[in-house]
Amino acid sequence: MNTSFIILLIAVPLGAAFLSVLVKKLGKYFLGAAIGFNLAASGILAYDYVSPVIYEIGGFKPPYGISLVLDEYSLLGILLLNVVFALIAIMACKYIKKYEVVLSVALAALNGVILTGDLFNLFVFMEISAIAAYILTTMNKNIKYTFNYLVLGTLGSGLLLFGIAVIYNMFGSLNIMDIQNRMAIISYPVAGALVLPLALIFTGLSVEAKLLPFSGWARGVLKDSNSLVGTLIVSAFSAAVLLAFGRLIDSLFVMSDSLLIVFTVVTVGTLILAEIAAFSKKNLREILLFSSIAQSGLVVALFLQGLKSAALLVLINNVISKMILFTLAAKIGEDNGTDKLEDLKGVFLKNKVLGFGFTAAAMSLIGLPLFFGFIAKANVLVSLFEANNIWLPMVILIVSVIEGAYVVRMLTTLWNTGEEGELAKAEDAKQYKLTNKVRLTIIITIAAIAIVAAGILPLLQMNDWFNFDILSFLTDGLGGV
Amino acid sequence: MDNTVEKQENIRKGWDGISRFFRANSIWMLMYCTGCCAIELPQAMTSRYDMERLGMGPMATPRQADVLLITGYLSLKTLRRIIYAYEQMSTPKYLVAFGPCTLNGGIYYDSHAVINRLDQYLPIDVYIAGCMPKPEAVMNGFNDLIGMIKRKEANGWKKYEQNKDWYRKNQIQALGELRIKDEFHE
Amino acid sequence: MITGILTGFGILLFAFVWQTSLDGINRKIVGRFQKRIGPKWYQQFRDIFKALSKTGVTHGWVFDFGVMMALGGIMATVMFLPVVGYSAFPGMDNFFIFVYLLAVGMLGMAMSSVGSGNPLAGIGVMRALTQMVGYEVPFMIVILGIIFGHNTSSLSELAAIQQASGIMTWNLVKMPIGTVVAYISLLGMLGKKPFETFIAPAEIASGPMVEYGGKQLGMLMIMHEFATFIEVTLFVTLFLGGATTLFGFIAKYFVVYILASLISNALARFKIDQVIKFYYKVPITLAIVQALMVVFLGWGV
Amino acid sequence: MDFILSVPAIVVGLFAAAVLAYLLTKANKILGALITVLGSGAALAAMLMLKGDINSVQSLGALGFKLTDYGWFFSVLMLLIFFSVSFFNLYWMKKIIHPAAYNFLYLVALAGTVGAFTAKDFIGLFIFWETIVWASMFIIPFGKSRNASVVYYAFSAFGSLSMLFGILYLYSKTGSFDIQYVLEQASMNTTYALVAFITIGIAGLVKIGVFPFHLWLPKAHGNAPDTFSPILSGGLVKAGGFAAFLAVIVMPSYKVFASNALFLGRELAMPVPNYILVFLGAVSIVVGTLMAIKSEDFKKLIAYSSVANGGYIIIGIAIADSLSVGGAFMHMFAHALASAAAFLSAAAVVHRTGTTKMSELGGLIHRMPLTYLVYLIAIISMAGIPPMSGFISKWMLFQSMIGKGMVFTAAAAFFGSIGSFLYVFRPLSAVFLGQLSPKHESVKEAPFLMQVPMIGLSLLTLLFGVFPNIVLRFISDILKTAGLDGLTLNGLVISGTNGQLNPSLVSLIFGIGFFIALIIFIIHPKSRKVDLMDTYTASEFIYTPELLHYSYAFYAPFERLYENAPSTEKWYAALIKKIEEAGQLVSYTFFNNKPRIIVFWMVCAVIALLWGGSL
Repeated sequence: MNTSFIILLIAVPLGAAFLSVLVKKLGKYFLGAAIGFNLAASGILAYDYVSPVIYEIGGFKPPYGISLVLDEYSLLGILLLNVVFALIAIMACKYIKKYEVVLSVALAALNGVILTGDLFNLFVFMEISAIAAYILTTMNKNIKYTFNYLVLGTLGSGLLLFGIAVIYNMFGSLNIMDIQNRMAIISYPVAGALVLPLALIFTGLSVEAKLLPFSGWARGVLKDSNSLVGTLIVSAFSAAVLLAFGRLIDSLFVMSDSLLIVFTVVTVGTLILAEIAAFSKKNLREILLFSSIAQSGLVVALFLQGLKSAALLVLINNVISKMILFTLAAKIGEDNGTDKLEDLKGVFLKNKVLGFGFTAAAMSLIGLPLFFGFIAKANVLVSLFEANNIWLPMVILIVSVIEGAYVVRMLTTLWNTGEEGELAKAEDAKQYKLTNKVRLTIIITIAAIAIVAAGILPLLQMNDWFNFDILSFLTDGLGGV
Repeated sequence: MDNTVEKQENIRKGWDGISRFFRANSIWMLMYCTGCCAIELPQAMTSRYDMERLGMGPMATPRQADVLLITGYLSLKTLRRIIYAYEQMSTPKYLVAFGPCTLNGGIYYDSHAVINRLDQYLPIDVYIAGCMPKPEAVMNGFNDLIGMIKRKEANGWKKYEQNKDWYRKNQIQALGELRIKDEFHE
Repeated sequence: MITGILTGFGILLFAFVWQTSLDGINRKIVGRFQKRIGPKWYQQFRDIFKALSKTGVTHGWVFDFGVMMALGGIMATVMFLPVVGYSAFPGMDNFFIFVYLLAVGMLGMAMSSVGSGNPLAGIGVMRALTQMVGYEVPFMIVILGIIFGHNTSSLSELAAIQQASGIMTWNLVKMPIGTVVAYISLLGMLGKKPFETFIAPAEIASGPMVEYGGKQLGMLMIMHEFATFIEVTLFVTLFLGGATTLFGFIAKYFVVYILASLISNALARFKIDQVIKFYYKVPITLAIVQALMVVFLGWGV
Repeated sequence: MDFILSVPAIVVGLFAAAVLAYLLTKANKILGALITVLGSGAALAAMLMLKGDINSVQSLGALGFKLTDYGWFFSVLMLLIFFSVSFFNLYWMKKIIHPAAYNFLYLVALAGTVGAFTAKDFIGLFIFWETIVWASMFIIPFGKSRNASVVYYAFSAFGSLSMLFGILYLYSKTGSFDIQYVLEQASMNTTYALVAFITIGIAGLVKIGVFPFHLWLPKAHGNAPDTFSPILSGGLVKAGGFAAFLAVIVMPSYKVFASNALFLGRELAMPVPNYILVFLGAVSIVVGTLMAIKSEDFKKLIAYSSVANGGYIIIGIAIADSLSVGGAFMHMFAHALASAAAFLSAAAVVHRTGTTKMSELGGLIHRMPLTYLVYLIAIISMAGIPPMSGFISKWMLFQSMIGKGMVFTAAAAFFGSIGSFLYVFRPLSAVFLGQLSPKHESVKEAPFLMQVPMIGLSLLTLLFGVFPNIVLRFISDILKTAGLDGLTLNGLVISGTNGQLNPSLVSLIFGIGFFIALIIFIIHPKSRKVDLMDTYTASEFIYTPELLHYSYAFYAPFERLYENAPSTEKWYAALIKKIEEAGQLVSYTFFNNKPRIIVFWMVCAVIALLWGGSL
């Protein structure tokens, strides 16, 4: 395996960004090439993957150099990220103009966030991606919200940096693996000492991961965002940040019981409150952004419980389905000037294929059987039960009733016409606009079919589909191709 | 052929005989208390004269009743309803008229709103005289009706059916045609 | 089977003759109470046959069909009744058959009368059904106590159990509260005042009966006699120990029926919501008390 | 065992037929609807042929199928209902906004139903169970209300997710999903048994619509497309009975929780958990009855009656002796047929008149006599009057209740039973009898293919009312395999705890009685036919049939007695309002676009984190 692909995943988009700055007219192509390369490279990496690889930049051994880690976890991450990024870029290419540089930088930074094995490096990549996100949100034409995002994001990264600094002070290293090793041989109780840095890192990451109460920026930025910015933030950015979050929790978070409880309260509180908030909303994008916040809470909660595989399944489900849902929601909102649910009755009557995609994604989101979401949900619950955790499944199930209610409300309204108490009739449908449907249709169809296939095939193929480890599946299933 | 017809006729006659016995002794009244004569009916019904011993009793609707009692003068507006009620009754049905008002208009003979001769519009089996008739007279009238039923003489309803056109003509002459049909206009 | 059906016919005939005569006698007695002479004792026969001989009206097929269903259902119910030890189908005289087979007749009559298209009939049926909810529930709760206590729901067996040692084993003595409740319910079943709301001749022109004349009316009168017979016989069998002799049966039946009639003549009519309120305040409470006494304390078993 | 004729083949075939129906409907709507008829008919035939294969085990991928006898019973019942209703689809294609999707989902729901009843594993049961939910969740909004679907989904999800919780909990404890094995293991441990009982029990209660989960029935049944309401009420609701049966009888809860607790010196007739089910059943009988009496809408009324009937079923299962469970099964059977027939006749009325509001209808018997007869037979069965099958089940249930001396439950059941006369009579009177409105003067009888299933269901109701032992024998076998005593059946006679019943004899005598009445009718003088408007009006002249039709607020005096009673509907509405308000609160508190406030919250949170973490 050619390990240089690992660094190229970051370097090529970065290079594309520089080139785009130089030759503005060709920026589109550079971006396209970078995305294409990243897709191909991650494909090759997955194809050739045998065992974890640590790529040392410049040949400096850790902890002295910067290292990139390619294990199953980050492999899954880059696959997911690059695919999603590519799909979003293709679907929303009309907004790319003038933002090629930013997008290239974002792609590089997000890949870096997933791959990096170094705390400070993580901070850098996070910061770059966040800056890219700030710039992207200016597309919404509402600077106030971007400013809001900027303030909070900066505060968050400040806290993150502070936390990393404390860690460095304690262990004298920034390399995650190295810190792990040093933790093992330390003489005083680690958990007690780590409260401050962990709380700071948690807070810092929570801002980007959209956990309550640190995600005040999300509503303003996302509720009017277009299908490029919004979708990128709720799926690609969110995926990368959550993956980084997961990696840190997995390797660095040696928590005392009380700290674990506090973190869990924050994440589960996010899950509950955000779902309730989503339930109370009447606009498509607002519903989806709150749903996205809630799912982030769930994913982090699962990471905190140590259920990496289940968390990853939820993450994948959320990223893919949110990509479809948010793209369509934003698209409908842009083309019709409103994304208010009651103004969009029967919008899918004339756009059946898109409707099916939306429906499949929505049903996967709420975890109905025969869709991928169910596999994820079943895995989550099984692993929680196997960890002897009763109350979290209860919360998840009760919350998913609320989630189901608003998703079903969305679906029934978008598919059917008619006032309450009147028969749904096809003639009553308003004339809705949906432009540039072809690319959208193809991609969403493929994604929807993937969701359905991933929901049905395991039922037929795997005897322990409710209990499977996605990471080892990746090596056994894909690596062994 | 003739034989069977005759047989059926005989059966009908025999049946008629039995029915008449029942009909004569079970007369249900529909009281249309149009005028003052109605005041005499309670006495006839209650303990002093006890109409029930003749098998008579009050009934709520024309469908159930055998005899329609018209107790006094009839204004044109009431006549319409009397006719409606009479036509709703099940056959055989009888009609008993009280007092002179139903015979010739009585003291209202010159009123523009009251009809003078009821038998122009409906067939009357028994008239009961008196203004108002005393309870004895009422009871007597009912006894007469029972006797008539037994003797097959109470045939007013048949007469009405046979001469319906004539009755209808008189009714329309008195009441006029209807033009507006809804619940507020007749 | 054939003998059973023939016995059933015999019971049918007896029921008709006895109840219709008693109705005439009842009218006579009521007349005497009101200082009148009253009609002949066979006046009710005359009324029924007169009605049958008349030419009435019909409002369509359901109007006739409902009447036939009503009379047929009620007659079928009578044929299951055990009377003076005679039972057409021994062992099959289950209490619930009477409750629900009776309902066929009631449904038929309700259907037919509403089928006439007269709103007064609709109101009458509404009141009849509402009243039924009132009286049936306390009655059935009392019966529950009896069936639970004696562990059988067969009427003839219940009668036999009560006949074991004279008057002391009657349910009247053993379950006095239940008997009172059942009697109040019986008043409602028979449509006697104060529970006469669904007929109310002066108010809704005899309610369900409003459109009937001629043979339909006659058939419904027969049905009414049969229904009365069933209800009173049920009471006699369940609470007064049934009867082993014809005379005993007639005597008990006479007392129960005439008493109901006299109560009726002394009282005024309830409004329909008052009927329900009454039944769901006093009788139902008493009925539950009685049933609890039987079930939990074993009193009256 | 060949795969061609097996349960997985039926399920797969139905899914394939669903796809086929979707594609064909795109080409020709009628053709697609025909596929639903053929698909469900073929599945019914196949399932009937599989009777000999009971207890066979097959698998489809990771999903196992086991054809238990009760699973067969439920499957056949469902297939029968789906097959009967599918004829109506032919006429509804133009009225439904997404005909292709409708046909597709119709068959998917059917496949889900069959799959759920024949699943060997709990997880398969859950998958198919949820498949039914989402299939029907998309069909319901094609009707009159979008909100109804949300209500339906929320309730169903609550039930099914509760079941999922139980399934996975038990999986983590026993390491298996196999229904038999898991329930066996659960029955040996009171905690596991309690979890299984509560979670699966809640799934059953929600599905069957027992108080306090009954709200979705009137919403969903009342507003679903007219062809789907019979499916919901006649068919899918009975899945709740299946779940309750699993929890109470298969597990069996009545043995696990058995205790010698005394109440007023008398030993309890059943364990306390079962009593809770009985209590809920009794409450739902009363609530369903009262609400049905109050309803102004034809379909809503039948839906509320399903709530009441669900109460009987739950009570029957919870009492858990052979007579009551047999009665519950018979009641499911009878009520499925009857309520499907009633909803079908409602659909026929809608097809011809376009409304379900009872006050706008009337006198349709003169235009749709057959529909009327179908409805009549259905309500006779629903009210539990002989000679229809509903009587048999009610008789068995009453026998059992009285035998156990359950005073209050029986009082509720009696109330529901008598109250059912009230509410079933109301559509009869308001829709079919009474005055014919002039705007329905030209209404015709339902078309032939709609008559076929209606007549079929009515005849079955009558057949199993006269000869119930055909079904009861099979039910008796089910009870025996479930570890209860069989029913005492002797020829045509059913024996209960305190009496016996010969339905055939009752029907015969009723026939004889009717025959005598007919003779009396014929030999007397012929009546004069008069117009409907020629009625007694105290001799007043009225020319507007609508004014002579008594249908609005039919039981007004009775309704007034409980109009101020507490309402579950209002409670749920308030609950939803509160959740929405909480959501708005979250939204305004944390997402208000004022950086200073959010920074304040962040600082608070960090302090809280540090403080909490350092405890």
